[in-house]
Amino acid sequence: MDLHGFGPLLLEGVLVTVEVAVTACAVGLMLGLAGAVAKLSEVAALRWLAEVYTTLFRGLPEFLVVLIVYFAGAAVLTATIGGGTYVDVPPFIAGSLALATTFGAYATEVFRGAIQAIPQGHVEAGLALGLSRRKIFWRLVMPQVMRYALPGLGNLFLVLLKDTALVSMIGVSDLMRQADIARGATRDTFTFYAIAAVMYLTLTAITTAVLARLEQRANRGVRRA
Amino acid sequence: MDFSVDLIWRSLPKLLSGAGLTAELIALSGVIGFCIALPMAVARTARSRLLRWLSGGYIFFFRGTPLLVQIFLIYYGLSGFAWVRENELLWPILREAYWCAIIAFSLNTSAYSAEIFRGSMQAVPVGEIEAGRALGLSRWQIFRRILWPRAFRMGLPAYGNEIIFMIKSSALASTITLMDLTGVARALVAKTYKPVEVFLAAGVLYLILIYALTFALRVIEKRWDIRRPNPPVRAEDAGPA
Amino acid sequence: AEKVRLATEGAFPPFNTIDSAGKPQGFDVDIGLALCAEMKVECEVVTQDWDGIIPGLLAKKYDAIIASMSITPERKEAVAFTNPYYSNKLQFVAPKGKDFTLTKDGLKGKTIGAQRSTISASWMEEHMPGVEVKLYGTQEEAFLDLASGRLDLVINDVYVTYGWLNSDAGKGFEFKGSPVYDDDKIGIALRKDDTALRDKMNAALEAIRKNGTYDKLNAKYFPFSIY
Amino acid sequence: MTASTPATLDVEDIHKSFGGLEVLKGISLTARDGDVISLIGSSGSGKSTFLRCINFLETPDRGTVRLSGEAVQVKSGRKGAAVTDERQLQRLRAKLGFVFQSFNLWPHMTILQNVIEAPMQVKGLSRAEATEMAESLLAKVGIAHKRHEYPSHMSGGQQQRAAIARALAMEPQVILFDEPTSALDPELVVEVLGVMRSLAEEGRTMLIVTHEMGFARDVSSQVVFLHQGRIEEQGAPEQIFKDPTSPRLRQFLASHLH
Amino acid sequence: MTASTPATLDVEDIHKSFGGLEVLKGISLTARDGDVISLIGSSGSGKSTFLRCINFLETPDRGTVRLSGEAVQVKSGRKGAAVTDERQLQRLRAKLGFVFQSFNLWPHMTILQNVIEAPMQVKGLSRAEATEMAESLLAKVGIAHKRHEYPSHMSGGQQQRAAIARALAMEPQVILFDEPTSALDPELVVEVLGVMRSLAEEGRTMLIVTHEMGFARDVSSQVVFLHQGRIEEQGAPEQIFKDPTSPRLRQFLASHLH
Ligand SMILES: Nc1ncnc2c1ncn2[C@@H]1O[C@H](COP(=O)(O)OP(=O)(O)OP(=O)(O)O)[C@@H](O)[C@H]1O
Ligand SMILES: Nc1ncnc2c1ncn2[C@@H]1O[C@H](COP(=O)(O)OP(=O)(O)OP(=O)(O)O)[C@@H](O)[C@H]1O
Ligand SMILES: [Mg+2]
Ligand SMILES: [Mg+2]
Repeated sequence: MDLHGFGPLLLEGVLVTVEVAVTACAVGLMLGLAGAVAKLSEVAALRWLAEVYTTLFRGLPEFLVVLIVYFAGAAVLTATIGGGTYVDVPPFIAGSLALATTFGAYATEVFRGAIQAIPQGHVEAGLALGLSRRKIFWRLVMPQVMRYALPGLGNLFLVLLKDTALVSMIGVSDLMRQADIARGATRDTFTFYAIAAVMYLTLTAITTAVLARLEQRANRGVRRA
Repeated sequence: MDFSVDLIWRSLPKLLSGAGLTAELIALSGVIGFCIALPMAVARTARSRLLRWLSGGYIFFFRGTPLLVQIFLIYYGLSGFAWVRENELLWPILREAYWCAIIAFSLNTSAYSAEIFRGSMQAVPVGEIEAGRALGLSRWQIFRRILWPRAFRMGLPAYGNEIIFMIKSSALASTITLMDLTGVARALVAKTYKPVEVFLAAGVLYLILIYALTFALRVIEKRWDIRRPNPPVRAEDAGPA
Repeated sequence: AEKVRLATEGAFPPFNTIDSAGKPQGFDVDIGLALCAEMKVECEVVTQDWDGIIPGLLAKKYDAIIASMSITPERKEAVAFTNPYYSNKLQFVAPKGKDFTLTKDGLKGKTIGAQRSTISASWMEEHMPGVEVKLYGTQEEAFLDLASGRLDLVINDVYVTYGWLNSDAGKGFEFKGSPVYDDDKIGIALRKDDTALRDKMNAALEAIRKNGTYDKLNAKYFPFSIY
Repeated sequence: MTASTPATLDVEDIHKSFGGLEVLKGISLTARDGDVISLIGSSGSGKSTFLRCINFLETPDRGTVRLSGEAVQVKSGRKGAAVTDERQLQRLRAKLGFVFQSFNLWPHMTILQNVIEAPMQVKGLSRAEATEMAESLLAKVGIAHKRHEYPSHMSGGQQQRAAIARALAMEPQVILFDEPTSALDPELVVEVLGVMRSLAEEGRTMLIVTHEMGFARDVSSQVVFLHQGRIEEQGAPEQIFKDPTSPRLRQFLASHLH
Repeated sequence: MTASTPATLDVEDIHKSFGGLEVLKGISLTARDGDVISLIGSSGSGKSTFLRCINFLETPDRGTVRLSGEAVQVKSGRKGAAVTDERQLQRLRAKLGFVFQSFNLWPHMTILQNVIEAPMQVKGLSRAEATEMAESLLAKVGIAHKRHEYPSHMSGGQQQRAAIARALAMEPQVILFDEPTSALDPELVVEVLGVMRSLAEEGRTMLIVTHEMGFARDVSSQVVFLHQGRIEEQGAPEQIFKDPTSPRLRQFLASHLH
């Protein structure tokens, strides 16, 4: 296939796509965990905050979130922490952050469900042995949370991987934008979108395989039905 | 940048007309997608390996690539082929951005829905199916009267989520010239250079659209909740829509 | 000195494109870099989607837009412009052999393509209300749809169309009628409060006009003057 | 139970393996009109599998099942045995009631809808006819007042009685019961056994897998003891319970009678 | 068990309600070093709730729990009673072993990891020290060879023995057992009762909720009969089982001894 020399550019795009996805996922996992803890907290204000967060970001198109974070992010930052000087949010950061925010909203629900799925008896056994609540959370609950949450998080990551295409709108040179550029320069529309599709499929397949491995690890010690 | 609340109010009427198109796109592709998803889900569990393989490939492709790529492939990609443009059956449909969006959305949502329905069909306890067999019901009767109604109810929450995802991704229709909610919003930004205000207003409309749907789904789920005490409706009209 | 960031779109050949190494190229970019050299400041060229290019400037994502942007009264409300660095006309383009009456009534029932947020789009809205206009994110996409037959005509900057007509894809198409608008001045957009940069750029533009740099760049892309 | 009564259900030499495990090693059984046959045996002896082979919820590897003289056609294929005529099988199944251990009522239908479903779909009864019959059957098993409830709102015993009504609605020639009370709490067992007892007294032909030895002794005309996929002993309840021949049966009874 | 031994565990006037339901209506109990006290009573009488109140898995509404003289501090708040000093509670819990009906082993850890977790995290033992102790305890309950298995790969009886080892690893002053055998198959009950019997013989202080009357009779130094949230009768096992005073207890024993 004739790529008119755009092959390396596309591969670079794949790399950026993966970078965006991984960054957004890492930040989103933290947001999700914090959200879940807030939702299960005894403090009403925290519960309320988490509820507003998930309600809002599960209902807004990712597309709009990306644009709003990109345009409003710098203004908000400048006004709050800039102290007069301009604070920029680079497209990569804005895009990853926007996707992370959405990811986090969904991950909140996944984590909440997973935490609640852990039998109360496991916590009580820890209490009965004199373990502190913090230790119980990190050593007994969290390792099991991953087991319950992984399938849900895996799905979210697959969705995220494809949503990275949206950051091309704010000038991040991800796979989608590189395909767009190549298409524009060569006027060979079908070829470049088809290649992009194949590359996304490859990423999806790799992710699926990695997830299967992770699930296997998380399920060590658990008999499968 | 100063924030203009006034602009939000002034944009609303135009945005509302865009929201109408968004709703239309979702409704139509929702129905078509559902009609494709059902046989796909059945094919995924079919005895024939070929059927399983074909439907598996279909689902893998549409779940594994971004909707944006699918839209561009269908809209700009296909129109690049002369034989498509010369085909008297295809071209009248494919030349319209509207239909391209419908096709892309339908295929996309059908793949996701098929996976949901496959999962819920496999979750129906086998004993309920065997009870049907033991009474002499045919395979088709069992599917129509027991397996599918049970699976649909079980899959409804997940299917509802899928429709919500679809509403959100329908924003991509604007990339192929359609003046849906996002399309109108982008046109307004092009005039006012105030993306934050306009997109926020659009965001609110999306939220309203999605929460209206969520509410409707809750009502349906409640109506079909098999644990409720006394049915307010006779259950024979509680079959799938 | 401080780094000046120039934004361009990258989907508007030959004025701005991105090459296979991912670098911005084209007349706009060359002029921008020449100005920077003249001003003796370090420059960086970034690319940005057309839809967000003015909001991005206002949000201080970069300091100047050099992306074949027409100087219009509406834009002047939002941004400031340098003196024009080239002039442009708008003209319709359509398949060879098809004839159109290029008036409001003559175009009823036809579909015209234009890039969103461009002077072409606003010219259509102002002078031909009621004619169906489809708006595209990039000029490329409008040409694609003209080629596929979804559009009857495209209205666009003449030089860009000229470039497209000379490419493989543009074979079979031609300009229709005479330019509908010929007082399209193209300038560099800046934030309104950034007067210092504007004055420096105007001076630099003056200088490269005089020292022949401009003409050299012009000749690199067009066999005629576009100033 | 005299020899002159025609054989209603005639099962001959049923074999069935799962993977390498031979679960049924050739079982034959004849039920005449009005017979109540209890199948007993320890867990894993193949009782359920045998019952499921009779109405082809499992396809037997070998053997014939004949109902009123008509045999189900089976051909052996590469992937094991398969039924040749799906319609004939449906017809036969309609005449063989089956009551499951776990009821298997359809949770999305009310009790009444559960009962009228098969008569309407299979026999083509009108809704009115089916409803009339269903209501009298539900009254018979004592849950007529629950007919518009969903199964999940009823106790296990009520659900099992509904399942029996559902089977009866097809007017089956033979009813097969697979441990119909073993998923029930002890108090609820009584109600279901009561219903089954009255069916036996009506002269219904029944085949019952059960662990309720007292019930088997009282109700059956014949008791069959299965052991490791074979019939180890078989006879009248008096003989089986009072005077078992096989040491296996004796051991089994010792652990099941207290 | 003489009066001169200091009270190891001293529970006084425990009250507990759930919503409107008063489950415990003032229960007091004293266990001295080496006592083995069995709690019996019908389902719902509050046995589990009482045990859970002792180590504050449920916070009692009223009453004190004293271990070696130290009492858990409780204050009554708007939302019911609450423990004031979380750390003090942890310290007390570490001295009170608890064995659950459903084992509650942590499924993501091997048996050995389950046992060394609390000694390392709470007592600050090194891994080597904890492992050494754990291995001898696992040997004692007879599952040393399973130490690197995950709980899900073991039988219920083995899991419960691991749970007992986990509790012992904290060297508790008193061990509380809540029906430790009732989730087990009959064959597996024996192994767990065997382990508990040997603990009793070692002189461990134990509080056991159980339905195994034979075991209670053999092992206990004292039997407590709970009825509707109150202690109905209490005494030496000979007296309780041979010569019950309360008609409630007599009725209860009649249905539980065969
Ligand atoms: N679908 C199957 N696949 C593989 N093995 C099976 C299957 N069904 C039953 N078996 C095996 O066949 C043997 C007999 O099972 P069956 O259920 O018939 O016993 P049973 O006599 O009904 O026992 P129970 O009293 O426990 O119900 C068992 O060893 C069982 O594990
Ligand atoms: N967390 C709770 N919320 C509400 N009610 C409860 C709770 N825990 C126990 N109960 C109620 O308190 C009563 C006593 O329960 P408890 O578990 O202590 O009984 P038990 O003697 O252990 O019975 P069993 O022998 O069945 O285990 C029961 O009526 C039970 O329903
Ligand atoms: Mg069985
Ligand atoms: Mg209890």
